[in-house]
Amino acid sequence: MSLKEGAALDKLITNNPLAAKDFADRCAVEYADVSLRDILVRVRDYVHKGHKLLTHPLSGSIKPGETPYKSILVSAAPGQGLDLPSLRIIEDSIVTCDKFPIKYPHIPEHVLADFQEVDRTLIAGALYKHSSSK
Amino acid sequence: MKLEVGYIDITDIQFSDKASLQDGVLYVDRDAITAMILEDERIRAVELDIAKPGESVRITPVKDVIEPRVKVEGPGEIFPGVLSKVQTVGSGRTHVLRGAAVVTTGKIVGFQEGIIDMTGLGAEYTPFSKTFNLVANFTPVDGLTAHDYENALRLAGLKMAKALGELGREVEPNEVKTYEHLPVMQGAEKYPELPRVGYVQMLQSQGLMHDTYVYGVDMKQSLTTMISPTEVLDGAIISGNCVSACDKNTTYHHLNNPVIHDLFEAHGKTLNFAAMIITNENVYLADKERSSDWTAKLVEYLDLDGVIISQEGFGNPDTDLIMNCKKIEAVGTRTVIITDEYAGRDGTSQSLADADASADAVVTGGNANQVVVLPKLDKVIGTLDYVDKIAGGFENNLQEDGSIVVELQAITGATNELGFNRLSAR
Amino acid sequence: MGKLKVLHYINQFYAGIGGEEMADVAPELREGAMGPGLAFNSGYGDEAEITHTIVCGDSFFNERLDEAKELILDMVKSVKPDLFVAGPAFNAGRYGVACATIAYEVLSQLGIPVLTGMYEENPGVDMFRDKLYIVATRNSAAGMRDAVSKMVPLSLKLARGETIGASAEEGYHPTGVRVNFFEKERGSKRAVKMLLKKMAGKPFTTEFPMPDFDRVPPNPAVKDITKATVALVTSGGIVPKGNPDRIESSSASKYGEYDITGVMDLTAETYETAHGGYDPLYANQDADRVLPVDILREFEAQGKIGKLHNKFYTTVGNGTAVKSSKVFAEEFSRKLVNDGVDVVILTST
Amino acid sequence: MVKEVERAGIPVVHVCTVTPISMTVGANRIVPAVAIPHPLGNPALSMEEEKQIRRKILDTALKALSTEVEEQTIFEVE
Repeated sequence: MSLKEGAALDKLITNNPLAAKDFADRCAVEYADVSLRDILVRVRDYVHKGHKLLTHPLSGSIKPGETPYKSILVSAAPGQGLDLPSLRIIEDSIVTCDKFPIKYPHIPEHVLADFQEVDRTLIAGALYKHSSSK
Repeated sequence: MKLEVGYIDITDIQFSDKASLQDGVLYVDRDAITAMILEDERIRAVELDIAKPGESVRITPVKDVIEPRVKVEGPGEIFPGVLSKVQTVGSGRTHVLRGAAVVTTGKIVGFQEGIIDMTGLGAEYTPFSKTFNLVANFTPVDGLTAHDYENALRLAGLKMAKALGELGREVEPNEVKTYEHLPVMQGAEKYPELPRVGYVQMLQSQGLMHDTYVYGVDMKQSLTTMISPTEVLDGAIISGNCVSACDKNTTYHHLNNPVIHDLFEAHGKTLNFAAMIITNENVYLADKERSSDWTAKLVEYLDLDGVIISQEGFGNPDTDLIMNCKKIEAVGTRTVIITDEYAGRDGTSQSLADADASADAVVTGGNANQVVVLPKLDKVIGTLDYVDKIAGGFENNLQEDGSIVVELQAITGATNELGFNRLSAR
Repeated sequence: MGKLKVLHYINQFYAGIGGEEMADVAPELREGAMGPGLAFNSGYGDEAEITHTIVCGDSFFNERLDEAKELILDMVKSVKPDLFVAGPAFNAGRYGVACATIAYEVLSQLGIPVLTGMYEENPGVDMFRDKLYIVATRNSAAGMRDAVSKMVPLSLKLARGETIGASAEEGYHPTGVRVNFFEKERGSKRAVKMLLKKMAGKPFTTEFPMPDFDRVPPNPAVKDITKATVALVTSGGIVPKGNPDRIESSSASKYGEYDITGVMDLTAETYETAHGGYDPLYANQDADRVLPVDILREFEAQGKIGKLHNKFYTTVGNGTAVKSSKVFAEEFSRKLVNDGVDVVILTST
Repeated sequence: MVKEVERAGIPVVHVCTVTPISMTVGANRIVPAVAIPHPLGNPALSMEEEKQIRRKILDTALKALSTEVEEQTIFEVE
C-alpha cells in the first residue's frame, strides 16, 4: 500500500492529538485544540469552498456532547464547484450536533484517552481501506 | 433452505452443581462456566450472577445480550465462523432456550452505556427485563488493549450462550416452527400472485465498538450481499457493537430479528418473502454511495416489489438509510424504513440527520432523547460508575435518593430500529 | 372540587341562527349550552359543564378580525372559564380558522386551556397545528359524535393540566412535537402492514412525516419593473454592525427588520453578518456580497427599478435546515404587502 | 421562507448559491449565486469586478421577476 508519488494528500481536520500523530504521514493533518463543533464548522467552511467531504462527520454512534473528539477527512483540493451531498451532510451534522448539549465538562484523563482511541479507529478503518485507491 | 426451530420455554434460572435443563428450569453450573471463560487468558476474572424478571436489579454497563441456541440437525453449528468453522447454516433443526439470555458486562473503555432494569419504569423500555438472565461481569488482565478486550468479551458471551444452548439439545420443545426460504425461481413459481418482498438490513460497521460480523467477517470489509433469513436465526450475524445502547442491535436482536419473523409470518399469505440483503454503514462516504448503489442493484436484479429497510445506530447511518431508500425507490421498488429519532428532550428538534421526500413510509422506534427517571434498585450488577458517563446520562445524574435521570438512549434496546418494540412516537 | 366551567364557541349555523346569509352576526354571549354543546355536556357528565356559549358569525369574525377578537376576549374574561372549547368545525374553512384563531387568542392572552377540532384539510389546521391542540374530525357534521368523544376527554386533561399523550393516542392533529407512546403492535409488524398497503397503492400513514415539500404556484410576473418597489430579504443574516437586536447565529428566535433609508452602500464599518452557518469573513468585509444594496441603489438612480424599499428583512436561515423560519416569513410578508412592495429579491448563502 | 413570500402574493426571486436547495424549498424563480460565503461577490476579484458580477446577477433577477413562469425555473446569469 504505497502513496501515489506527488499526489496531494487529503486533509484530516481533527482535534484528536492521537489521530493527528498517527496519520501524519497519510494525510495533510490540520490539528486544532478546539471543540468538536468547531471542527465541524471548519470542515463546513472547506465544503463551502468546494472541498469534498470524504468521511461522515457524525462517524461513530457516540453522540456529540459526549466525546470531545472528531476527525474528518476532506479532499485535498477544491473541486469544480460545490459538492452538494457534502454540503447537505455537513450542515445537517451541525444541526444534529447542536441538539446534544455538552454532558461532561470535566472528563478524566483515561476516559479522554479512550475517546481518542475510538475516534482514531473510526478514521483508521476508512484510511487504510481507501488510501490505495480512489 | 428449510429450518425447523424448536422453542423451549424457560421459566426459571438457577445456579446448581450440575448443568441441566429440566421442566423449563435452566440449571447453570457456575464453576464450569467460570472455568470455560477463564480459558481465555485475556480475562482475569469473571463474576456470574442471575437476574430475573421483576427483581430489583439493575445491570450496567451492558455490552451484549445473547440467546442460548443449539444446532440439533443440519450442517454447521451455532455462530458459524466465530465459534465454529465456516459452514453455511440455516437448514435442519435448531433449539432455542426461549426466555433465557446471557448478558455480558464489563469496562472496555472509560465511558460506557447500556442499562437493563429488571423492574420499574426502565423495565418497560428494555426487552431484557422479561428474560431470565445469566449475567457475566468481566475483568481483563492488566494492559489489555480495548480491541483485544472487546474481542475477548464478545467471544466469552457467545461461548456462554452456546454452552447453555447445548443443554436444550435433547429437550422436547414447547413449540416447533418451520421457516422456509425458497430459491428465487421456485418462490416466484409457487406464489405468482403475491408481491415479492425483500428485507434490507443495515449493519453497523464503523470501527472499534461499532462492528458487526457475518460468518466472522467484519461487515465493513464486505460489499452489500445476500443471506438467507434462516442463516440469521442460526447466528450468522453477531454484534460487536457496544455504542448507542438504545438503537444498537445485540446478538439477541439478530437471532430474533423481528422483521424476519414478521415477514415469515406473512409469507405465502399476503406476500412472498423473496430475499434478504445485508449492507453496511461505513464511515467513508464513498463506501456509503457504493453500498447503497449495490443495495438498489440487488433489489432491481431480484425484481422485488417492496422492501423493508432497517437501520442501526445514531447519526451517520441516517445518511445510509436515506441513500438506500432513495435509490431503491428510484428503481421502482416501494420501501418502508424503520428508524428511531433524536428529536431533543422536548421533542421539537429535527428527528433525523438526513431526509428525502421518497422516504414517505417510516416506522419509528421513538424519540431516544426522552428523559426518564429510573428508581433506585436494591442490587446493581456491574457498576454505576459509568452511569454518569454513558450515552444519555448527565453529569451528576445520580440523585440523592439513588434514582438516576437518563435519556432513553441509555437503555439497552429501548428504541430498536429493527422494530423489536412497541414504542413509537408521533 | 366542583364541576369545571366550560365556555363554548360556535358559529351562527350551529347556534341555529342561520346559514351563510346570517354570517355577519356579531359575537354574542349566551348562558348555557346549545347545539353541539349539548352533546359535550352529556359527555362531560359530572366532570364539567358548558355554562356559557359564544356565538359569532363566520363573516364577522374573519372580516372584522380585530374587533371580533376584542369582543370575544372580553366575554371570556367576564365568564372566567376553566376551559375554552371551540367547534368542532369539520371542513368549514372560515369556521375552522375562526375556532383556531380565537382559541389561540384565549390561550396566549388569557392562559386558559383551549381545544378545538376540525378536519385535516381545514386551513385552520395548517395555520395553528403547532400552536394548540386541534382534534382530528371527519369532514362533515356526520362525525359530530366521534369528534365529541375525542374532544371531551382531551379537553378535560388539558383543563386539569394532565400529561397529554401522543397525537395518535389522543386524536389530535400532530403538532410537530414528537411524543413517545406504546403502539399496539411492534415496529416490524407495523412496517410489514405499511408496506403491504403501500405496494397495493392504498392509503397509509407514515409515523414520521418528512419535512414539508409542498409547493406554492408562482405569482404573475411584474408588469413594469422600472416602476416597481423592490424589497430585499436575506437568509444570510446581514445586520447593522454590532447586531443591535442580538439575533442568534442559528435557530434564531427572531428576525431583523432594518431601515436603509439613505444607505447607499454596506461597508465593513456599518454592517456584518450574524449568521453562524458560513465563514463570516467575506460578508463582514462587504455585506453587499450578501445583501446587494449598493447595486440596487445604482439601479434605482438609473431608473432600472422604481425604488428600493426602505426596509430589509434578515434571518439566519440555513440552506438545508428543514426547521425554517416559516412563521417569521409569514409575518414580514404581511408587512411587505401592507407597505405596497411589488417584488422581492431574496438572497441566500 | 421564499414560499411564504410567494404565498403572500408577491413575486419573489431567490438568488441562491445552491440551486437544488432552492428547488427543494419551493422557489419558483431562481438565480444561481457565486459561492456560499459570498453569494453576490467574489473576494478574489477587484472591487469593480465584483460589482460587475453583482450587476449581472441582479439584472438576471429583475429579468426573472419580469418573466412569467409556470413551474420552478432557474435563470442562468449571462
